[in-house]
This record gives sequence, C-alpha cells and structure tokens, in this order.
Amino acid sequence: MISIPELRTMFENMVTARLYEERLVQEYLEGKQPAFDISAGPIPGELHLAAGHEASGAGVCIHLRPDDTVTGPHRPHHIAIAKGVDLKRMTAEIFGRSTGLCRGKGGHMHLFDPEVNFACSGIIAQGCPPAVGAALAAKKRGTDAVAVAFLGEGAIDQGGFLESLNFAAVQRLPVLFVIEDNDWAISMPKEQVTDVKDGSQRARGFALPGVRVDSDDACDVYEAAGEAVRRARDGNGPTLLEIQVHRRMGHFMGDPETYRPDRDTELAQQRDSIERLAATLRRHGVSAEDVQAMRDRSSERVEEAIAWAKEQPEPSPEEAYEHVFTDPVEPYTAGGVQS
Amino acid sequence: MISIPELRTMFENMVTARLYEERLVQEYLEGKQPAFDISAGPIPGELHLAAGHEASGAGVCIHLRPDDTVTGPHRPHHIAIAKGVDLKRMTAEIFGRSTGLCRGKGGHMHLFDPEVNFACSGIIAQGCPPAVGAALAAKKRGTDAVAVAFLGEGAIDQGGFLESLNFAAVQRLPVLFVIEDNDWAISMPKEQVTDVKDGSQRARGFALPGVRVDSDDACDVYEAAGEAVRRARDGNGPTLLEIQVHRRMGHFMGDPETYRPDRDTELAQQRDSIERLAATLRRHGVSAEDVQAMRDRSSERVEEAIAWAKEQPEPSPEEAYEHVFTDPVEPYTAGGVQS
Amino acid sequence: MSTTTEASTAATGRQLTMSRAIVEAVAHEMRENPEVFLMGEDVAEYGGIFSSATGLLDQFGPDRVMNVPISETAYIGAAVGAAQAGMRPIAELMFVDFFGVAMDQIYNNMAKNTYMSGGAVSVPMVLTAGVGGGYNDAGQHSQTLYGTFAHLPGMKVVVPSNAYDAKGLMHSAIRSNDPVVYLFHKRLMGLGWMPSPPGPKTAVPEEDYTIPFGKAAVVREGGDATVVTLGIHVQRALDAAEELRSAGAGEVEVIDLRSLVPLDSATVVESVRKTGRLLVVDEDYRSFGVTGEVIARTAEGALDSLRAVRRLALPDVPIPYARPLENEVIPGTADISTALRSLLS
Amino acid sequence: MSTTTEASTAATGRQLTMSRAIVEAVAHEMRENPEVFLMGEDVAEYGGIFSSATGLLDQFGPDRVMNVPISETAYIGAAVGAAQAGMRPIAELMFVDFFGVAMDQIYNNMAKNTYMSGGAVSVPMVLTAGVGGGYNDAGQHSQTLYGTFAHLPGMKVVVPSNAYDAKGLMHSAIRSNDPVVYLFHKRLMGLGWMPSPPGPKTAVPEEDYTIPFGKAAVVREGGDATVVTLGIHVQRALDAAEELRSAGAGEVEVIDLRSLVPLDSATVVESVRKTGRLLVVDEDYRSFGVTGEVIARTAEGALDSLRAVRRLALPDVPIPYARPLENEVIPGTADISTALRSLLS
Ligand SMILES: Cc1ncc(C[n+]2csc(CCOP(=O)(O)OP(=O)(O)O)c2C)c(N)n1
Ligand SMILES: Cc1ncc(C[n+]2csc(CCOP(=O)(O)OP(=O)(O)O)c2C)c(N)n1
Ligand SMILES: [Mg+2]
Ligand SMILES: [Mg+2]
Repeated sequence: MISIPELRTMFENMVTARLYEERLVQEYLEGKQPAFDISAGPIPGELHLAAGHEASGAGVCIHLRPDDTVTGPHRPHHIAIAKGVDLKRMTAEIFGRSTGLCRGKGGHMHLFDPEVNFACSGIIAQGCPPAVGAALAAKKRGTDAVAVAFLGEGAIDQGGFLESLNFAAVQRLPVLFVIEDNDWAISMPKEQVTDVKDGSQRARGFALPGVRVDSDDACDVYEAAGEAVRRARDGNGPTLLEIQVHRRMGHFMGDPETYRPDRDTELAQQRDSIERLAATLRRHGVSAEDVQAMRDRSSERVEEAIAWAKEQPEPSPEEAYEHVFTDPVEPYTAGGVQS
Repeated sequence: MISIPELRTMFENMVTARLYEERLVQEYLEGKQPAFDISAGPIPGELHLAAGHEASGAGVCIHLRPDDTVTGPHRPHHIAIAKGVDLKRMTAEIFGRSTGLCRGKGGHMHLFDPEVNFACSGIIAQGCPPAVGAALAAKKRGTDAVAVAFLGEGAIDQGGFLESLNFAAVQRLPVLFVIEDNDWAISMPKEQVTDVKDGSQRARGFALPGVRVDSDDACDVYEAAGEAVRRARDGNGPTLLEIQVHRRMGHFMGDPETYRPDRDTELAQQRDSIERLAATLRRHGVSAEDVQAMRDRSSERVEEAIAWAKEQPEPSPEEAYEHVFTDPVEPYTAGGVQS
Repeated sequence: MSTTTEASTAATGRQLTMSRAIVEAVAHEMRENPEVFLMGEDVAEYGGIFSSATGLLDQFGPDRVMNVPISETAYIGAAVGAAQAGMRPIAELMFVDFFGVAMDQIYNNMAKNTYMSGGAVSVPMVLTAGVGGGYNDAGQHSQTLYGTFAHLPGMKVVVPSNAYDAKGLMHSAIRSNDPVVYLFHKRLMGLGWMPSPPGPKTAVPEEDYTIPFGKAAVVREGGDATVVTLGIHVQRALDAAEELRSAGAGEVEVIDLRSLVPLDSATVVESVRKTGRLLVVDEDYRSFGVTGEVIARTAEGALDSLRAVRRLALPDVPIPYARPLENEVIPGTADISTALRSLLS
Repeated sequence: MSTTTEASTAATGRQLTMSRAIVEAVAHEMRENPEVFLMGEDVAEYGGIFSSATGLLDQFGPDRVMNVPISETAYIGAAVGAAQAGMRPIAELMFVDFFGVAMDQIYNNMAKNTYMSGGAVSVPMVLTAGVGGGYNDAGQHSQTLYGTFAHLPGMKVVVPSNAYDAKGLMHSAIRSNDPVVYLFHKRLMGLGWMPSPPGPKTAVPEEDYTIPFGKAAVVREGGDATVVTLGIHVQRALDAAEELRSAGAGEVEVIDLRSLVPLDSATVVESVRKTGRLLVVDEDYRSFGVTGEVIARTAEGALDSLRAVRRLALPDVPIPYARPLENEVIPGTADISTALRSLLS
C-alpha cells in the first residue's frame, strides 16, 4: 500500500515539474518577442514540455534508488526531476551555462547526471539499448539495481525499442520500458502509425509481460510500476509498461498544432493528474494548507533553481574543444597553426 | 486442393535447387584444394547453401506470378529457382561472368532478376523493407500483385524486420514475411537469442496474423502460403508465415560446425522434404519412372546452366566503373588523368 | 519545360523562400507524374516540420502524401522497393542526424542496388533531409553530414544554397533515375520561426526547370583567392568577400558547389589556377570530409598553382548547445574574413 | 606491464597470427579486470567468425563471452549503457559493412555522450569489426569504411597492420577511457581458410604492452617519396617500395598510420618535407575520406615542399564481386609501384 510520504513525494515531484516548465516557457519566450525566433532569448533551441506527463515520471521513479539507471527521451524534465537530478545544474544546462550538468554542451534533450544515473537522448527510442546495458551491468555485477527506459507511444515502431525488448527478455534483465502514451507523435495520432490498440501489446511478440495503466492517476502508475520494479529487482526480468498520459501543449514550443482538434486539447487539459493527486492527498487526511505548502515549496525550489542558473557564467568559447574524449588527445593544428 | 501439376512444379523446383547446390559445391571446392582458400577457384567468396530449405521456396513461390516481388536473404538459391529466376544467368552470376544477372557485380548474395521481380541482400532482415515497398507500389497502382520477403529465424530480432511488420500491418499491404526456421543462426541456436517459442509469435505484437508451419512438407507449406497470398491479393493485408526447415549443412561452405551436435545434423539430414514430396507424388499416382524423369530433367537443366555459365566471358576490368548510376556521370580524373 | 543552368541571379520577378520553391517543384512533379509520392513523418497535416511539404496533402491526398510511423528503416527501405518497382518516391528524413537508424537501407540498398545488379535495376528516389545548426539544437539535431553521404558511392548528393537552385535541383532530383540525397539547410528555408539570412530568398520562375548535378556556380568572380563552399556558407562567403573588397584587401572568387556527388572539381581547379589561393568552407566535420576532398582534388589538379590553402569547418567536435560554444565551432562570416586575410597575406 | 612504442620489427621470438595476438590481449585484460566482457554474434562457441575470440568462452564462460541476438542496435547500445555504468565492454560487429543497422548508437551515443555530457560520463568500450575485401565477397561484405568512422567526432579509430601492433593497440583500446573502433582486416588475421600475406604474422611478446594511439610508424625510410597507408596496404606498399629500390627507381619511405583518430599528421608532414612527394593508399572509397584528408593535412602543413601528390583507393564504386572487377578496384602492389613511378617521374 502506498504511504502518505510516498504520495507527498510524488505530488511534490509532479508540481515541481509543472511549475518548472511553466517558468521555462516564460524564460523561453522572453527574447523571442515580438517574432518567435527559435535561436533567440535566454533558452534557445527546441523545447519539449511534459505538461500532462508528470504522473508517469513521479509514479515510476518513486520506486527507484540513485543507483538505478533511467534513460529519458526528448521530453525529459518531469522524469529527471522525479529521478532526483540536480535541479539547479539541470536548469543551468538548459540556460547553456558552464556549471550546467553538461557544462552547456547538452541542452534540454541531453541531460546527464551520473550522480543519480540519469541520461537522455533526442533520438527516438535510442535510450532503450543503453538502459538495457545498464541492466546488463547490474546483472553481471550481481547488484539488485534496475534500469528504466522511458519513451513515447510514437517510439514503439522504432527498431531500437523492439530489439531492446527481445534482448532484455532473452537475457532476463532487470529493466522496465515505460511508454508514455500521449496519443500523439508530433502531428501523427497513434492509430495512424500502428494497428495495435495499446503499445503494451508489443510485449506479446517478445514473450515478456506487457501492462497498461489506462489512466494517469499517479496512484495507478505507482502500483503498476512498483510491481514491475520488484519483478526486475527480484531477478524475474523485464516488463513493458504503458501509461496513458496527456499532451497539454504542442509537441514543442512553437508548434502551431493546426493538425489537432481543439476538443482534444481541451480534454487533455481537463484531465489534470496533479489536481487529482491533490484530491487524493486530501482524502488521505492531508490538509489543504499542507498541500498548498507543498506547492509553495516546489515553487520556491523552482525559482531558486532558475535564479541560480541565470547567475551562472556562460562557457567560454575555448571550452568547445574540451571533452570530446575523456583521455585528452592533442588537437590537430593545420600546419602548426590551430585552424 | 493442390493439383498434380502444382505438385510436380514444386518437386521440380526443389530437386533442381538441391542438385544445383550439390553441383555448386563441387565447383566451389575445385581450386580450393588441397587447402581451403575462400578466394580461390571458379566460385570465390562466401557460399550459403539452402539444402533442407527447399520446401519453403517451392511451397511459397508456387503461388506467385512474375509481377509479384520476392526478396531473399543471404541463402537465396532455392527461392530464386522457385520464383523462376533465369537459371543460366544466375549461374553465370555466381561464376562471376559478364552475362550473369548482375554482370558479375553481385555474386550469390545479391541476385537481381527484374524479369521476375526477384532480389536479395546479404544484410540480415534488410530485404523486408524493400518487399514492403513493392507491396506499397502494388497497392498504390491498384494491381493485385503481392510481395514476399524471406528471412531466417535469426533475423526476427532485427529492427528492419520488426519495423516492417508494423508498417505493413498499419498500411494493410499485400505482403508476406516468410521465416525459414532452420533452428540456427550460424552457431547460435534460436533459444539462445529469443524467448518466443516460435518466430510467428512476433506477429502478436503488431496485430497481424502469424502462422507457423511445423513441418517442411511442401504440401503443408503450399496450404499455408496459399491462404496468406490470397489474403494479400484480396486486399486483406499482410501475414507472417514461419516454416520449419532444416539446415543439412554448415552455415556457409567451410563452416567447421564444431558448435553443432552431430545428432542435430543427422536429424536434419534424415528429414528430407524432397523424398517426402516424391512419396506424395507416388501416392497421387505419379509413376516412379515419371518421378525419376523429373529428377533427370532437373539434373539436365542444372548441368546445362553450369556448362553455359562456365563458357561465359569474365567481365573486363573497365566494367568495374560502369553502373554506379543509371544516368551516367563523368568519372573523376585526378588532374586530368584517370587515377 | 525549360532546361537552364543560369545562376539564380539571372532570374527575376516573383520571390520565393527556399521551402516554397521546393514545394513548388514537388507539386509540379506530382501533378505530372502519378508515380511520384511523398513519405515522411509529419509531412501530411503538418506539412513537414521544416515546411518542405506545406499544402501538399490538400492537393494530393493521403495516398500520395503519407505520414509514416517513426520507422526510418522501414519507410526508407520501402521507398527503395517502390523505386525498384518503377515508382518515384520522395522519402523525408526529418533531420539528417537521424540517418543512423536507417543507414543500411540508405547505403547498402538505395545506393548500391543499381551497381550490384549490374544496372538491371534502378532506384529513382529522392531522400530529403533538413540539415544544419545555428539555432542551438545541440549535437543530435544540428549536423549537416554532407560528407558522410558523399563518401559512400551510389548516391548523388545535392545541397542548394538558395530558392532558385533549390527548385531546379529538386526537379532534377525527382526526374533522376538514380537515388538523390537532397539536403536542405533549415536556416535557408525561410521559416517563420527560424529567420533566414537574406540570400536564399530569390526570384523563382513559375515554370519548371532543371539544374544539372555536378555543375558548380561561380557566384562571385575574383582573382586573388578562391572560396569553395556550399549551402548556408555561400552567403557568408559572399559577405566576407564583399567585406574584403571594401577594405581593399583583395578580390575573392566564390564557388557554390551545389552538388557534392558529382563534384565539379574542374571549376575549382580552374579558379585556383587563376587565384593560387584556396579556402574551403563548410558546416560538416573537418577531418575526412568535404574540405579535405576539395583540397586534395585541387592539389591533384593544380598543385603548381597552389600557393596557399586553408579550410574552415566544424573542428571535429560534436555540436555543442550553448550559444558561445556553437558560435565558436560553426564558421561565421567573420571567421571566413579572417581566414581569407590570412590566406592573402 | 611494459609500455613501448617500438615498431613490430623490434620484437623477436614467438610468432603469432594477428588473430592470436588480438585474442591474447583480450584474454589478458579479461583476466586482469572483471569489468571487461565481450558481446557479439557467434563469439562464444564459434569463437568469432574471424577468430577474434577463439577459446575465450572456455576460459571465461558465457557471462563474459556472450552470444547475442542479431540486433546490433540493441547490443551495441547495451555496450554503451554498460560502459557508462563503468564496465569495459567489447562489442563485435561481425563485418563493418553492417554498421548501417546500428549507426545511431555508434555515432550519436557511443561517440557523443562524453562530449554532450561535458565530460560527466565516459564510454570506455571497444567496437571491433572485420573489414576489407580481396576474397570476392562483394559490395555488402568487403568494405573497410575507415573514413566513415574517422569523420564523425568522438571515436578513436585504429587499424593494425600486423600482430605486434594488433596486440598493443588492443591493450590500449580496452584500457582507453574512450570509445575505440578497432578495425581488423580479415585478410591479415591469419585464418586457415583465408590465407594472409606474410607481413602480419610477427614476433609478439608474451607480456602485455600498449601502443599509443596517434603515433604513426615509419616502417621503411627513404628520401625520394612518401607512401602513407594503413592496414593491409602497409605490406603492399613495402613490397612496392622494395621493387622500386631493386629497380634503382628510388628510395621510398612508408608510413603506417596505425590510427586514424587521432591522426599523426606530424609524421607525415615531416616525411613530405624531406621527400616532397606523397602517395596515399588505402582500401576505403576514394572521395571524401582518408586519402583526401591526408593530402589536405600535408598541403596545410608542407605545401612549400610538396612537389607531387597521388592517391590510390577504391574509385568510388561499390565493391564488385567478380575477380577481375574486384582486382581492378582494390589497389594492389603493382598499382602502388605504377603510382610511385609516375610520382617520381
Ligand atoms: C529516429 C528519430 N526519428 C524522428 C525523430 C523526430 N521526432 C522527435 S519527437 C518525435 C515524436 C515522438 O512521439 P512520441 O514518441 O509519441 O513522444 P512524444 O513527443 O509524444 O512525447 C519525432 C518524430 C527523432 N527524434 N528520432
Ligand atoms: C545485420 C547483419 N548482422 C549480421 C550478419 C551476419 N550473418 C549472416 S547470416 C547470419 C545468420 C542468419 O541466421 P538466420 O537468419 O537464421 O538465417 P540462416 O542463415 O539460418 O538461413 C548472420 C549473423 C548480417 N549479414 N547482417
Ligand atoms: Mg506521443
Ligand atoms: Mg536460421
């Protein structure tokens, strides 16, 4: 049974993720006025927001320890937060600062925090094989660590995911594949790209358990993920877990969403897993003030992280040449002159 | 119900394939004496023989027309023969002659005969997407042509196959995927590389029909393939079909097979689908002499093809520069001199 | 139809963004030839993330403008199969950076089947992809990878630098009986959300016209140094050349390669015979790529005339995210000016 | 452990084939370090199709010498994940020609994660693959593809030409904290069924030793021309050089690059400063690859001294099957001699 502290942790992670992204939107759009220019402002580049996905990150990661590995997709913030990634350094990274997680080299799609074994990749489904590898390492070393790869429902048609299911099943690895089904892959509705009703059905082709959570109630996610994580930790192999989430916004900032029926957006926005969890907390006897206090603390944490990040120095141009390799290599200089 | 002419056609194709490969072995090993040197002799390079697979090629391709497309894997001869590929020009290709199907450029893993829409590729599972494309073309053009991709059971773990299943299913394409399950992928037994008992179970993950033929009786293959081809021609979409075949020999010529239990090879050699089909023919009232006459005709055809091929000229070195493009391009010459 | 090789500057009248010019060529070919169709992620309702297919769904319907699953191996390989069956597919790889999930179909089937079949089959397809950085999208979404495709035989590789060329090259690509990799720089497309520099929007004739592959354009003449470049760096090179002229520092010839395969080395060699000084600029990784090849061909063809050589490209590092870092590694106009001054000194 | 950079000729005693030398290094590292393991198709009972793992299963068992499904993306990507977790996987890609099914994991994750993480993670893994033609295996099984890996930043790329180097480079590769692409030419391995030329079987010390990356070996000294090459072409270049000397046609210096990333341009430039004449030979496609890069770096570093330049490589065609065709496109000793004579004339 889920405990009150667990409910609180999930709630705080979800609220933090939502508030965090709301603040990112403000920062992102600042400097992109009056005309939107993706390369302008304090946060340039693509920005994929996870509003509506929070229950997935929170409900899965609550079962994880720092030595468990998580790989995220292009839409990683809510997962990173729930996995305990350093929020300040993550924010500094998104702002492209030299004290960021990746010293400004990765940006929002490529966050690496080895302290809590979190990484993400912007290529669809390509976080799956490395998660499988982390699970393989845990098995070889005889630890009970597990690994989790998150992906979107649009990623279930990609070879890298499908091969990973088979590899994990036949090697009986402690890994979860978590599909966040938000119904859309950019502009493509899921019925357009696959004939299975639910992504969890992919599991049937590879003889591993496939489980679908048909709601984004964090408590439902908690239950299903808990079972899958236990299964993995106990040496009983991988699970494919699918969670119905909702895309409250465009695919990325600037997405005109002209392809999407207004009604669909409305429905996604109505189903708010955060408010639902707030109600659950109340039902469990947590006072309204307490819930509000949690929101306030999350907001403070977000503001702190953003304020801290914005104070951080930008990397100097020469840093661009560092970190290609761990064991440094003499740079090539054209005829003696660095070109 | 299968007709006598169909039984005869299947038998002739199977016998031709078997005799053909037996002759290739002789030719291949000639010039590789006393010590085996893969690059020596009249047929150099790798050679993958299909002895024990014949029922699959024959039982599937009997349902196909020249305008149906087939893509084969690295072990293609029995399929090519059953699809009606020009045996003389195929043989000339394997002998590297300029009148070969590919003018000596392709060799045994890359046979292309556009007359009957046959092609093959040496990369595992990578014949699947082009077969899907041929089916897509047929659908777009409104013809009732179908396409068939053959692959080994070792290929069912490869992304290119898995993505193709999904693509074909969601687009409802007239295509068959035919798994030739010979229990081995080079030295790897199938239980080592996947947890599904049968490759046909992959279909469950993609919502298309998966059918397994548990024997290599050509008549069983005929039935199952016939249904799948009809389904495709009628516009009812793809089928995944798996056929249990047997690997009578090593993976390729020169394979020491030290990894393989003797008993496994013996069993594979005992189960001879050709003799089985001969018996069926006899049961259908075809006389022993007639069966022998078919064998003799096949043998003659094989000898003719090999004799013809060996008389063909080798390509001249300059031909190496031709056919990179269909629309020719001026070759690059270093400083005016062709380098 | 008219065939012309005149440089874009010759065209006058209606101005189009590069994306509009590309879409116009595709629409024309689709109208003329029922075998042409387009497949890609988000090419239907969305019209292509980089507006390479805007409006095509409305004109041609979902059978000819097809959204596909995120299965690049499957759909690019399906394009190969459809092309071998005689159709003329255009397959869009959204970002060129995603080539790695589908490279086998691209280089082992699409590019080689013509040769490996001894000419028995043709693969008349176009593989389009958005390329390039300059908007801080980091290491997996900012590459050009021109050189990776050009190195492997059997594909023609084209890289337009402006709307006029983009349209003519697209007509040529679709009509080509060979696979063509058509790489458009995102920053040149004229997208509302990613402003282009002024160069790529040009006058574009309404009617169809082709531009042959393997003919570089001398977009500026000059006798003191030669800059060889392509894509987005053409305008930057022109700006740098102008700056040098204003400063009285020399007259720089600028060559826009337009295609890498075939590569018009003759035009480069001829120019260097005149100028004796060569700067090669591109947005791909420096080593083992385009800049090295152009220098090597010039050394092979005009070593006697070659008095100085330089190159500017990504300095063999993945593309970093933060603005100061990305600016450091992608050659800009100022970098070109500096290199030219050093070349001329 | 001893660290040495002495060329293979310095070693004496026990002679090993290149495959034996490689296996010896792998076995040593596996004994010393429990984090080292090997994954690949047919590496267990079979011992690797090209004998790169012979006997390892018996010594180390199936957990450390793992057969894997034919899922290159999954298992190479799993190696990346295990390496990031601190293990030291060796992943074998049976033929380098299959890279296309797994390139995303190779170039976007394996090669870039160190950089994209700003050094927060390392990816200490080795990706091995058999390369090369010369036994008529045609266009999808005969490539070297050296240049394709070397072009994309973040991977070290090594190509041994003999058993001594192969062992030392393998020790260095496994101990390296970075991803190393280790390409062994099938024809150099000393396989019973694919005879090697005499060069690659050399004396190999029993103990472990490392050879640093980025140090080319001058395997023959000479003052009249420089041949830069690697892998199987080292011996061919030496043979051609010997032929020229016998014929009194000149003294040729031969440089074995040994690694492409890092590339030891200093040794090449120094040699060309002395000889003034450069021939680059490799078995990869000619354009946009290794030969162009070596020429470009020499032009950048020693243009004044450079009096003549040539290259020999695959002439931008897929590798054809038939013997006369394959012989035509892969540079042989006679082709090197001819090119050298023309270079010296
Ligand atoms: C291999 C590859 N193909 C295409 C893309 C471009 N792309 C980025 S996100 C995306 C849609 C992903 O949809 P889904 O997996 O459902 O995740 P969501 O964005 O809905 O969270 C696509 C096609 C990519 N990054 N990688
Ligand atoms: C992508 C790829 N990986 C590996 C190989 C090497 N290879 C060739 S055949 C083969 C085994 C294939 O087994 P299976 O699919 O069962 O076919 P069979 O040989 O048994 O007919 C392998 C691993 C390849 N050709 N392509
Ligand atoms: Mg989605
Ligand atoms: Mg098999």
